[in-house]
Amino acid sequence: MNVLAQSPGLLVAVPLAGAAISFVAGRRRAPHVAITTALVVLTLAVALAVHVLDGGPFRYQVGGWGAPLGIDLVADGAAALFLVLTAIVGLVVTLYATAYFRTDDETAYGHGLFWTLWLFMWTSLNALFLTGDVFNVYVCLELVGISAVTLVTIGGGAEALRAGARYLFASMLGAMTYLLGVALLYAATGQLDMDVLRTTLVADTTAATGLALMIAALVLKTALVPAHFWLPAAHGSAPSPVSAVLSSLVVKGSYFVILRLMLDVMPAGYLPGVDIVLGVLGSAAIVWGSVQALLQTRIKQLVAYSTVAQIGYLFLVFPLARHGADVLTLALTGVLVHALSHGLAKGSLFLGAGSLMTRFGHDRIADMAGAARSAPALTFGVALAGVTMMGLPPSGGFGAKWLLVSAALASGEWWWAVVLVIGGLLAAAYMFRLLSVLLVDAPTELHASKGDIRTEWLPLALALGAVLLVLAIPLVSDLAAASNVLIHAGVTP
Amino acid sequence: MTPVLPAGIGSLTFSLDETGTPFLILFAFLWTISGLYAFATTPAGERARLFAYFVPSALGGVTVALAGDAISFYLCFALMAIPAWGLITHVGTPEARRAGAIYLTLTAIGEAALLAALVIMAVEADSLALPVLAEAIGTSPLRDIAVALLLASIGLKIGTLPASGFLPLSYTYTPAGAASALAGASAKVGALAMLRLLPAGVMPEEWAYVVMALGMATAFLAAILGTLTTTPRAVLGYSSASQMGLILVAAGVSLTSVEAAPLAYGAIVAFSLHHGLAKSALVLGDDVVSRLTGSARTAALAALALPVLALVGAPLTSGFVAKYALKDAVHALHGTVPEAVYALLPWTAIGTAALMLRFFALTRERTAETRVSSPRIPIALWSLVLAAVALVVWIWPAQWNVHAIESALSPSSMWTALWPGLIAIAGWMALRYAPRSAQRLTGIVPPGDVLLGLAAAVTAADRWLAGRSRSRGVTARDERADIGHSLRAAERSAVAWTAASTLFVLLVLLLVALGTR
Amino acid sequence: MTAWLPMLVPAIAGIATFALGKSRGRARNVVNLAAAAISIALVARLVVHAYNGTVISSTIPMLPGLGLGMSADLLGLLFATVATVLWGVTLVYAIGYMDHATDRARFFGFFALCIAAANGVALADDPLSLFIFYEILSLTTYPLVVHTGTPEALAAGRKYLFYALGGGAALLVGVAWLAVIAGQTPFTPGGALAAVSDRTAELRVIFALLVAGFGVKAALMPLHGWLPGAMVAPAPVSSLLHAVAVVKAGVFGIIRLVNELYGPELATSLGVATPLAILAAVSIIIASVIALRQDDFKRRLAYSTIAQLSYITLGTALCSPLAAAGALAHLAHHAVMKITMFFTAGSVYETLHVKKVSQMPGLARRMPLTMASFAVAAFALAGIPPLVGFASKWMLGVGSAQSGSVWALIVYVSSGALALGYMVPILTSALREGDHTPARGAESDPRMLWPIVTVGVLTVVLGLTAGLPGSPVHWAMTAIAPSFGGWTP
Amino acid sequence: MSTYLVYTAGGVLLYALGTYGLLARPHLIHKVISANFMGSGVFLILIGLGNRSPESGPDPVPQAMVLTGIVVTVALTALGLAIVKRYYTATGLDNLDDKPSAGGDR
Repeated sequence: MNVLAQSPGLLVAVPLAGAAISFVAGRRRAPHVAITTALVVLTLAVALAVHVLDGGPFRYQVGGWGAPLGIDLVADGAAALFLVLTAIVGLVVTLYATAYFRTDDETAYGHGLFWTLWLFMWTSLNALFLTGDVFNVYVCLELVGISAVTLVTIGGGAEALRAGARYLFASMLGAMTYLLGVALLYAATGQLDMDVLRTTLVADTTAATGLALMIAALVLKTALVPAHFWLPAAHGSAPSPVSAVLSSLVVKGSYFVILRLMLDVMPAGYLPGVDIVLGVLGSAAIVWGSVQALLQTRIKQLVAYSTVAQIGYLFLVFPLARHGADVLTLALTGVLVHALSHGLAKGSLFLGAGSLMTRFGHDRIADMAGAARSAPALTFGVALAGVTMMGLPPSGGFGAKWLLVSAALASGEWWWAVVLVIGGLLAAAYMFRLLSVLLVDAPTELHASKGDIRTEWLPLALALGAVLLVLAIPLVSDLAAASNVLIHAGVTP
Repeated sequence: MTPVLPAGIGSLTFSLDETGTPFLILFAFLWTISGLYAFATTPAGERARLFAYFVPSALGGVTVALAGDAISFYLCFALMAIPAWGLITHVGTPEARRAGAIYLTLTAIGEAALLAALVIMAVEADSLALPVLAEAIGTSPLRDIAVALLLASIGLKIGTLPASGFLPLSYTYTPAGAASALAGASAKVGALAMLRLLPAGVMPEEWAYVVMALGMATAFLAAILGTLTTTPRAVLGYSSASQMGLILVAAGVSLTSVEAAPLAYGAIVAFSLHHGLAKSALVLGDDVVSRLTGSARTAALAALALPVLALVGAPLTSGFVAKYALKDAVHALHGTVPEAVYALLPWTAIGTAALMLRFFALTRERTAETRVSSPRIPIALWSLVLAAVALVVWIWPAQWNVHAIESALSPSSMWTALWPGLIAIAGWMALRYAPRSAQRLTGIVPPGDVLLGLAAAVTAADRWLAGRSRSRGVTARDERADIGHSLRAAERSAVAWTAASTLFVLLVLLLVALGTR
Repeated sequence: MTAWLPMLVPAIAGIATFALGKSRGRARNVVNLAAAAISIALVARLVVHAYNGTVISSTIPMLPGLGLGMSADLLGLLFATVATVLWGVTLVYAIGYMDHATDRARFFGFFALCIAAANGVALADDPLSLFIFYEILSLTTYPLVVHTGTPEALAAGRKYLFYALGGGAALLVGVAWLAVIAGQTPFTPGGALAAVSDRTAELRVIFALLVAGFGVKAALMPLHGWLPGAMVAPAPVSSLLHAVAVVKAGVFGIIRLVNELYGPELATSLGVATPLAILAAVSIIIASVIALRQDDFKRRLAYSTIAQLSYITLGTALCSPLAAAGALAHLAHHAVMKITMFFTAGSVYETLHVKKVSQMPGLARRMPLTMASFAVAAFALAGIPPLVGFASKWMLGVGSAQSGSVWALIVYVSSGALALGYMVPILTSALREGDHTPARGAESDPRMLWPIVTVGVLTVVLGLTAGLPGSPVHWAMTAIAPSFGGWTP
Repeated sequence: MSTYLVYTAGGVLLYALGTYGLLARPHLIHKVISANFMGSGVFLILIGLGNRSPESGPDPVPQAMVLTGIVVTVALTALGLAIVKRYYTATGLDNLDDKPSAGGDR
């Protein structure tokens, strides 16, 4: 049990150590270091989840210092879910990357850095999910941002650099806005710890301004429409394993902070109207992102815009949270399931897109006919991921959609349900635009030799995970009940 | 299970009763003779195809007289009527196909109406047995709709206005043997349906009057259309429609009066037997004549006079007896309409006579066709039918004809039978000296009259609809492309750095403004 | 667990088919045929239980407060029986039909998955479970519709998805809403919503949503647009899916909805049944009229399917016991008739490349057994006694008249007339002398011929035995009776 | 108290200036430096906060925050400059708007 209680600290320390070791281990041994690290982290994440399920949320003091100068980590059910998701996707991406970044490919600039940067980003992400302090959120966000921008530009093409630059400036804009918010919040309250803030926060213009700035900055980091401008280019031009991590995990990091600030830290109605604005923007994201995905002609752009759309769902929890404990429980469980299913499915899609691009040697959707014949498992993976994107049963996406629709209907604000339904249909439209090309029979076996068993089956594995998630909804439900949001809302005794 | 449920094969009952017997004999005789005739006159290569339709049709056409419950009646009715489509379209010409299409349409509607009526009657009677059905519907709240459906179905079967073109269309293009069966037997199933299904003496008088008026109108109008049509077979078709109009008058009588119903039923049976045999003889005769030359042809033409006279209703023929029975039945009713009908009845004979003259003339004009097969068998079969026409009046049940035969010999009835024929002949003569424009009138009515126009209208509407939906599809595609283009442009400007980051700053301000309200 | 098996066995067969891959054709055939045989035996066992009054059911937890449940009642088993038995027949046919086709593993794999989904729909115990299998059915059908990969097939597939997923979305909202106000509502004869029957406005909206969802697969106008296009799929797909499994899942949903979710009484008192009936009636007439215009053989059959499906919807919506039973019986009867016709269409295409009615002259002589089977089915469809179609049509008609809806009766008989109008020309076209005449009696591959003859004979046999216990007619009445408490046929 | 206000006012001014530069100036180096302006603005506010209540002594937390923030900003700036340089090498452009590069005269 003692080891389990140490898991938060280890979840940060182990990938950090891995990053350092991979840097010195050299290009050839780095992948092995990364795989080992990933396995350990997955074990730790599962251990933490088990611990939370057993004993509820707990705090962990790094180095035993304690707040305010020390760093406190907070592990609750929601954090455990994101950590497990990160670990699963991280493991699969690591395995995939061993095939994608071939060690014998000496020409590729910066590929050797991938392992270190990736493990470092993983460290920062884990820290972000666990941190209990609004300033540490800033630090973690920036560490994630720096490693993410670097990873985007790792391929070194003009397009990637341009996207990286945009990503970096957006990241800077967000960071500074967030930091200003923290400064104002501290000026008003003298507190940084979220738990303390939750109990001490009173109506105050400066504090409210600070929190509004923080939310806005996090919205930018999460790429909610209309602040999505940096995402399609960055996720679309990064190397595929990087895109997978960015889309399925990184945006969830900043989102998780919004979730905690909005539903846990701030008392109900603290920033009046902001919850509605977030819901409206989420709806706009669903529609606009899906429509743009439908219009894309390149595969990774399509997947990236799909992320823009799918992020929108996550924000529907905020307007729904105003309608009492039952609706909140449904909606929160819904967004958590959605975050998980989207994380798995989007990881699968980006990895799958990468494999398709390797096979075909280009990224034009229109010219990808025949994939179903030459790479059936890959196509099947894309199809399964699509199923969960559309929210069709039986898949995690369906569970999420069901819970959110139920929450919307139970709240009486049925229009959110309409948005959800439209989003599902639009997702079907863009996914089948892709699938219908892959399914076309075309005599193209040209690049079949480039197929590696890892690049074909790993996307399918993630997609299968997204589908089978529907069976794990009771478990997710239990972890949601062990989240601080629901405990503090009085739902969980 | 309730008795109205179909228990598959178990629910089909067949039995022979008093009403069915004359019809069974008539149908069996006509279908057999016609079948043999068709077999003899059809080239060997086409036989299989013709008989693929003829056999089921005959099967239905004969067993319908035995059907004892709603379902078997419907089955036989359908079995006879539907395959007849193949007989009509057998020659495969465009006209024949069109005739077939119209036939099938009307038949299908008739079947539908019959089925609906049967269902309602079965529900009301909680039984499937035919006698129970007709009785039960009389007292049911759904009586009117059921009777209307029945009349619609029967009316279509027997070519009542406005479907007077139905029968000419069914005979004109059909091979002679099959046409004989259709002309002689098929329409008589409608008569059988009247006896089996129409409730006796329960309907308000107005119903009877409307039906009788419709029957009379058909009798006259079909005669006029028939004299103006083009082929001997079409003339016979319109003649059938005209005669069936008279049967409908009898049906009208039976609807309203319990007392007159037996008389009306007698008339219906008499008319069916008489007309079935005579019309079959005419159809076959026309075909036989076209196969002969020289003196044989003249002899055949002379023999045709027998059924012609029977149809006109000359004394001592079956037609005379049938008309007599009809008059009796109408006479049993009192009121303006029945009396008017009674007064008008003899005048229908003028139409019949005119039709027969026209038929005779057209048949005589027909050029002999060279056929491979020897006409010996057709002549023999035809003779059998002729014999039946001549003898039927002497062998059918006495109670129907004793009266008629006695009175046939009186001078007044002789006169009654003769004057319409004389008027028709006089008219015919007059027409020979009439101006050419009047003469040209003959031949203006194609077999099928208004039904052809209706069919053409449907085809045109169909084409128009198809054209419209095609053009709609093209514009929709263009619009979609335009929308896609503008959406892409909108996203391009939304993600341009300065615009996008400004948008973000506005969002920040919005959240702050909201949060600090 | 037993209640899950009719769904699981085909699903496992499907996965095994994928696993066997492209090359092991014989093993694939064996697996599929064996699975069909096992499924038939399983369903038969459940039928025996259900007839003896034991309804086997089982539920596993899934969403908070809601489970995934299967229940082998007579109503569901009727559909499951139809789907499973005809799957067996179709497999034989498909093995013959797809002899030279590519991607057979994919084809047979999804085929089995579709049957699994259809059986899931049939035996689902509550709206949520039904919805889940309904959506799986949509998805597993898509690869079959686009199987040929031609642009035409892809366009049809797109259209199919657009409709299916749109309907699914409506269904999702409806089912979720129902769960929100009523919680878990297992199907109960006579209605499961008594506790919330006072929330009339919401229940009306939910009914409309559910009908919109089921209406897509039931091809209720104006939601029918996908069906004619989806006929580009290979013939076995059209046969089984578009005559049996997919479309029947839609009407079956409506049957469950009216009889066992809302219940006839509530559906009538809410005033939602009559609009549904009118919609169905309009569909019947319009689809039949359009069918008259089609020269393409399969399209004509497709529009006929649309009309016939609305028979079932109309019968159900009348909320009268005999009509409802007739509707259920027609579900089975129509499946048998229509599969015969689609088999024929596939056979003549595969053997002679005949796609249009106008190309058929000579077929009767060339393929006499095939066309004779077709003729029997065609007349059955038009409702000629004593064939199978007549029995259910008569029930529907009598039910209409008994419930005082003479208009519905008129619709039924008119549609019968129209059915004659579009079926008879096919037969006469085939009977005409024509191009195909010379090769007299050269039938199709026996693996295609004998399934056709089998189902053709079935249309006669089921018609003749309609009055016996265990016939679809009898079965349907037994299954429907509890929904109209106290009604004894 | 007034010192605090001065710091805050100066910080906000710097922040606004930086925001304008980051949003509106096309040249990439301009943007990097503007972002630094923003950071400096926030640090100024935080430093002011440390001395808000002189009687209880300086608050160590804002100072810790500023130190950490500077480290982060330096890292961001370094990364930004590296990317801008590589971007310029790869495309010959110094802005994101696809305008021709202004070249050495800046």
